[in-house]
Amino acid sequence: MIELTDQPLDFHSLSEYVRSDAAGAVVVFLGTVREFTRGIQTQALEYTAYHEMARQSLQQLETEVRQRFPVIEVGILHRVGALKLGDVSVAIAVSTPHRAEAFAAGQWLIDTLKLRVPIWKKECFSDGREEWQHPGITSNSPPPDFPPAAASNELNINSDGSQPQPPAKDLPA
Amino acid sequence: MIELTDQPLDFHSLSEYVRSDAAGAVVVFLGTVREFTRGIQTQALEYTAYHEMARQSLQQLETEVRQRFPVIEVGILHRVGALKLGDVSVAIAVSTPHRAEAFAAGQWLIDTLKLRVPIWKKECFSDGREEWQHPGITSNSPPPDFPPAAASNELNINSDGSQPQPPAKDLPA
Amino acid sequence: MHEIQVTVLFFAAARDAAHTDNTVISLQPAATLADLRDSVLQQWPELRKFGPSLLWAVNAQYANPDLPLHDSDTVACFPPVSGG
Amino acid sequence: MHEIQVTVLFFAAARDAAHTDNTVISLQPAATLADLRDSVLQQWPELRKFGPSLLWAVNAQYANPDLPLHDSDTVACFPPVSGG
Repeated sequence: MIELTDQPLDFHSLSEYVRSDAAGAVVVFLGTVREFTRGIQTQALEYTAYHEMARQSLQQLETEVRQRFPVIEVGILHRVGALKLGDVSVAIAVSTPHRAEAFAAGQWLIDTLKLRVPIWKKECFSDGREEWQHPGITSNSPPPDFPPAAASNELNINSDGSQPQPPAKDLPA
Repeated sequence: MIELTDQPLDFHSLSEYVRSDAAGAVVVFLGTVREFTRGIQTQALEYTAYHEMARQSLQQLETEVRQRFPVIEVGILHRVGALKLGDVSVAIAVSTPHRAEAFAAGQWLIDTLKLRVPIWKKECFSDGREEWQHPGITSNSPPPDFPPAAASNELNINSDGSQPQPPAKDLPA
Repeated sequence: MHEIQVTVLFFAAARDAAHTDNTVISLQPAATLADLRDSVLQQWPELRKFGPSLLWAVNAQYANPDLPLHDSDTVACFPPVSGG
Repeated sequence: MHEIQVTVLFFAAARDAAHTDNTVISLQPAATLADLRDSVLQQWPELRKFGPSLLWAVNAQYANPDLPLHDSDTVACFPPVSGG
């Protein structure tokens, strides 16, 4: 289940959607608009997408996560347009027989979505400035003990916390 | 927020409870009653607890996860009594500034809950047998690429997939 | 000195094995958790089947065998936990 | 042989730098994505500030520079993604 929408994300329905008698574990991830980034106050975010490619890319994530992990059901919702503080920008839910697989699959999905799917955010700061966010500039540093998701070692998480580039096979040189 | 109850778990309210303008990430974990375990059909589960100690132990998990990770808000709900297929037995939600911390904290919470909190489940199989579940007997084997939770290396996940004993400092020899 | 009285609670498969969910045991004043454990295993030999996996808590906290017990303490005896 | 016509879409900061969200570019029949890229960067030198981080997709798929282009292909040009 894939959705790219300018409406609030119904992540409660999403988590119900992935529940199954065959599953022992459900992991739900929500990305939310955070007030402070590097000490600067965010007032709002504007998400824009290359819709046609983003939908195909999200669909590809669903296909690929099912190949990599014993996924029973999976759903990915991403919002576009203007978001306020605390709003949910992305919701991912996955169910698997056992818990370790559910965490690994959920983490692989959000890590890979952030590498590949053509969506961009512009931060609108309280001082009036607007700024496109690019990996390496946003630098949401993971903690030093960040555990790389299982089966995602080709993602090349950079030790400085900057976000890696998309996998080489997907990329122009 | 800690709850040990014989009523259905309101995990939707739980995930709303942990959302915060200070958070960029929310991870929710649900444990659900799975139909098949080692090819044997489960009809129902009966969870029983040493209530006084279980509540203290859940409270201690909340205290400790806040020391180990940059947690903004956290909640743990555990159900006791008779559960049907697909029912949610445990719900954990945690919010943090960045996503890697939210996954690590959520995984640490469920892994540690399963090691420490005095709650037991009895499986009621469709062939009429009832069986207390004990770690090492249930052997819900994690996949070979199971990533140990950050900052939980003392948990000693056994390579055969059996659940480890509680940390030595908590234990009689 | 007077003996101390300790309440013992059994849970899950340990309750089934002991055929009771609680008992009161009298111990010498300087008794430890290890002494209580010996006494319990003597009275309910069925509990020996759990071997070293049997867990013990004193007043709702996991405890070491050398912990001294006091009058009115509550000790819990149970197999490995399986919540979640 | 006739030239081919390729639509180019610009997104996010690349759109701001190019001051447009799309254009049509004519290329020689055997042109590759690399040829198109050279043509785009010549016409919009402001895009050079992204250096090698600028991403290119052909018909909604990431593509290598040696990919041959065809008439009516849609090429997208954008900076590193930042969704999630």
